[in-house]
Amino acid sequence: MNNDQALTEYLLRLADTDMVLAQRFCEWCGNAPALEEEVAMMNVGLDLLGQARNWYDYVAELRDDGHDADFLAFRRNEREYRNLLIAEQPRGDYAVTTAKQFFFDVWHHLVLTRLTESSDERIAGIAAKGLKEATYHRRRSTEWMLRLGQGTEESHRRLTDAVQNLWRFTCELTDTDEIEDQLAEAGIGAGNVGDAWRAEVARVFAEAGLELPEPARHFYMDGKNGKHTEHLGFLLAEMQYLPRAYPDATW
Amino acid sequence: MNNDQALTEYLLRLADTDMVLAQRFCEWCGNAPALEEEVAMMNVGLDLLGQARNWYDYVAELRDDGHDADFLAFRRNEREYRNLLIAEQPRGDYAVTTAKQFFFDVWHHLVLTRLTESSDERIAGIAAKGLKEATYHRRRSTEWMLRLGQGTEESHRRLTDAVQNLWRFTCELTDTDEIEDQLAEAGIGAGNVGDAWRAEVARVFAEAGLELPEPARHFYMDGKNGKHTEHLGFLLAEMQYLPRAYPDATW
Amino acid sequence: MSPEERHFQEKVDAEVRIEPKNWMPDGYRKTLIRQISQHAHSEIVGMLPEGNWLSRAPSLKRKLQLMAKIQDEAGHGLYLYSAMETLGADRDEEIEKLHRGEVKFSSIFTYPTLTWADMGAIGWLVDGAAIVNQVPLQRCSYGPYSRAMIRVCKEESFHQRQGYEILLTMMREGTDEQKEMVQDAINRFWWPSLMMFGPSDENSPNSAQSMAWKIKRHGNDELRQRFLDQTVPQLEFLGCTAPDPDLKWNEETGHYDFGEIQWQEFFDVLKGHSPCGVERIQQRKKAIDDGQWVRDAAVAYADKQKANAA
Amino acid sequence: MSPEERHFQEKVDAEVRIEPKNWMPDGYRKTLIRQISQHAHSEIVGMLPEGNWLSRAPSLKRKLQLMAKIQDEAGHGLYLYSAMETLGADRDEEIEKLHRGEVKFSSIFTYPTLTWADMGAIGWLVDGAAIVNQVPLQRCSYGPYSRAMIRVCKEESFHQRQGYEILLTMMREGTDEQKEMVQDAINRFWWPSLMMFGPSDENSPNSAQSMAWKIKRHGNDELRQRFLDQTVPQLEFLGCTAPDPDLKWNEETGHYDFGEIQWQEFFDVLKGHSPCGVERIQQRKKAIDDGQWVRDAAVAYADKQKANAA
Repeated sequence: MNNDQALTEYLLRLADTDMVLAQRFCEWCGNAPALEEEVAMMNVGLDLLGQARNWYDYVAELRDDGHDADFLAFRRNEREYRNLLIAEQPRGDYAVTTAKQFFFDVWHHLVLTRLTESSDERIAGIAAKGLKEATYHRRRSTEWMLRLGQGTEESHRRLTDAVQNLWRFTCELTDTDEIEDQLAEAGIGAGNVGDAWRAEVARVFAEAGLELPEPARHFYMDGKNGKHTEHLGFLLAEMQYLPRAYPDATW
Repeated sequence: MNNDQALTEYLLRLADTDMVLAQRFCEWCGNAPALEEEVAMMNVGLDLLGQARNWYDYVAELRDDGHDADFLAFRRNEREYRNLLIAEQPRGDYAVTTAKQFFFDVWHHLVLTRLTESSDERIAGIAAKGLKEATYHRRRSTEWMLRLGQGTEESHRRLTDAVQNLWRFTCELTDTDEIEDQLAEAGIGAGNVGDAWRAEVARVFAEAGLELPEPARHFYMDGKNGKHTEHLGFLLAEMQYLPRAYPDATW
Repeated sequence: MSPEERHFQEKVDAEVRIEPKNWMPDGYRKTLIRQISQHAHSEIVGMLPEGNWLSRAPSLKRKLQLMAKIQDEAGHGLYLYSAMETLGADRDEEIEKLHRGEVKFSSIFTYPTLTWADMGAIGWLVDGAAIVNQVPLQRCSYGPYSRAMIRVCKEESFHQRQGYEILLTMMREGTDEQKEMVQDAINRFWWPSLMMFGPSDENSPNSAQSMAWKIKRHGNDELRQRFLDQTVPQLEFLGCTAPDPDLKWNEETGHYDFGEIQWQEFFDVLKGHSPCGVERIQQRKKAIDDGQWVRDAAVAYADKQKANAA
Repeated sequence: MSPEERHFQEKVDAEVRIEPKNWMPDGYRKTLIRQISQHAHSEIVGMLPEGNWLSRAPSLKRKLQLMAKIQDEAGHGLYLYSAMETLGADRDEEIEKLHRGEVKFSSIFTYPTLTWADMGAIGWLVDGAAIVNQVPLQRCSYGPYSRAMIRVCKEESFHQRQGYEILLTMMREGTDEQKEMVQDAINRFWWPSLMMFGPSDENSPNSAQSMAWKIKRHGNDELRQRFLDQTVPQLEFLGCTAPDPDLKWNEETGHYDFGEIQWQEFFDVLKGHSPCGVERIQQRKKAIDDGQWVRDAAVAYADKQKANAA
């Protein structure tokens, strides 16, 4: 794969992951455990959706095939989506959402930090803007990891269950594939952030009183290449319904 | 509205109600409280889906506008659907599904019984075939009303809650509108079965040890004319996703 | 009238804001708590009909706008509950009253949102009506409420323009199906929006006292007329119609005449016989109940932190 | 060998069916319980990957077919559990073992179904492989299992034809996107289907005894080859390819040669490192746990009825 093709694949992974996470935040609307969390989650969701749009816009420009960001978000199917598997997991209870976001936020922060130094200026610019948001996201989800981990017996149990259920998907945060390695080599992509991710997660787990599982290893599923869990199809069916039902409409 | 127009509207109510209920049964797949119920619910769902198809086929013939039964099921939106509101209510727990089906089954059995004598032979034929199935459905949901009503404290409580939540939608089972009255007048439709419905429901409630609420009265919502609760949109988004996403496909 | 009461009324009459630590009559306090809490509840419950379409918003832009709007509404709820708490009321208690059905929220939010066009209609008509109601509240005699309203009104105007723009885009650039959606949404939200101003003043027993206290500055009918007069030209500009055959310009009065409001529906809704008021409260109650363990954990953690710091 | 054992083996050798009340060796009983319960579990868990598309089936006909198929599978589960219970095992206990991860189900059902074409691929390949496995079981030495298999096989053949027809319709009448879906489904289900026959016989320690008991009549490799030989022409007729560059007709042997199977994936799946085996068991466990109160109510009601009748 040449660098251009690799780049659009890479950007779609970033974009789709943001998009799918934002969609899961939409599902929290009106269901948050407190009004303050209602505001905070909508805020994080907005940030991620905004970042998704920035990445999609760039992909659309690079591809230059007449399809815009909305097309990329609303007209690609479950085999074409490139999001990380962890993003598409159901929102579950607040412990699941907390663990999910925490795992993602640590990764996201590391990736955006590196991308601010990408040789591709457009990427560096989008990353710099996103990094401020991601820094806040990471702080917020880390705080909730501590609150739930150290809070009550129930919150500790729920968080432990959530970690157990989600952990296997973290292999996608620590491993990279050829596309990612190739772009890192070229000074464009963030490359592998596995070591830093594991260190930060271990630090927070220790503080939260959580047991750190063995590193997750790759299994059959592969979100980065469109092999998703069964949850994604339902998420897209709902999210894409209107653009699919009214293909000629302008909203 | 002339009789022909009234007739297609009327048939769509029957078809859409069957269709939406069948879809709710699909959601039970793999989630039933016992293997025997897995078989039984899939069976009832199949019956209803088969009846939906019969009604849709007839509507498609009457309209003769190039749209087939699949179009009617998979390409009409939430404002065009004509199902009874009770059909679209979420499946909830087994008590909700039981109460929902019971209310519907009593109505369905009465309506199909009358429709076997419709002056429209096609309707009479479809109804006669459906009546055998509906007789079994009604027996089955009545038995479950007794089991849950008289079973344990928990089952009684859950069934009472379910009845309380669903009761307001039963006004559509006991009231008729102009279209229904017109077609009954013409010897085509089933007309109002409210008295018989109330009597049968009262009988079973008494036996199940349930308190009979005051008759439900019409409120803003009106499934028969496409004013649905917010649940229907999500149900259709999922059910119609593939035909919407691939409008030119043949499956 | 006691000296305190007289002094209070003089301040009100002189347009001096009443602040939390000032003396105020019991009735004034209670009226404000009731009004502000209902207002706060309405912001929070009002998130739900919009939240219903958030996961199905049809483009990135519309999804971003709707998320931002809903976030603003949650924010409004927060300021308003804070304003209410300055009067000595407790947010959690007031929310429990809402969940037990003892206090109301704006009846408009018991209507279902059935198509995407409803997002436009709510922004334009419902937020539009809310603004007409709220603009005078920026000068409400109670300081914290007045200040909250200044912030709220600014954001609401923005929402209203966005809502109108949703409809305008569908009417100008949309397909026939989309245009039908717009008209259908207007048909459903038209009368309920007019009802948002409440019954005619002769049927609003508390109005006179609220006027004297400068909590309220205009009669319901006056505000309704103001809303209607500003809305009908926008309706015409959209190229849509109102579901009111009696709606027409009256040269003599310089206002639009309109048909009779079916108050029975309004009172039915108030009595709980509403389209989906039950679902709204069930959802809110479930959110708070399901979140109990989360809030407990946060409190327990904070307590531990405090203990460790000590 | 005891006289009982010898008598038993003579019956087996003479193709006389063993019935529940007949004496049988402990090992025979245990082997059958394990095999039949795994088979039953597989029918039930096997409903889930298909159930995943039931609510999204793209036409009335396909929805009816899929519902009917899933209903048949639940039915198969019921007969098989009944056959197993004739051996003295308890259905609920065996199901609990499944939920605790102590017993297995067919690893093929841990693969996710990612598009509608997977419904075709499962019917054609997975049910196809199951039939090749199950046809000889119609002559299994244990009567109840043998009879259950006769019924199951008849229905499975029907399912297999339906599955193939789903793919054929998409390939013949479908759009390019649909054709891609078909090829993609085959790519994903091809190797896992071949793995359904289990590792080569030299690595299957229990095979020899099962053969002697006539529970099993053919080696794994033999059945795999039979499946492949019947499947490749169907694949070609579809106009699709297999994800196996080594697949080709061998004039000499009269069979298709094929590439090496990556058994690591199979063993990984068996050890629980599977695509979505966790989700499958969680869903089944949740169904049974959530249904406890329903089953309790049914029992309580039946008890009351009995007491009243007495």
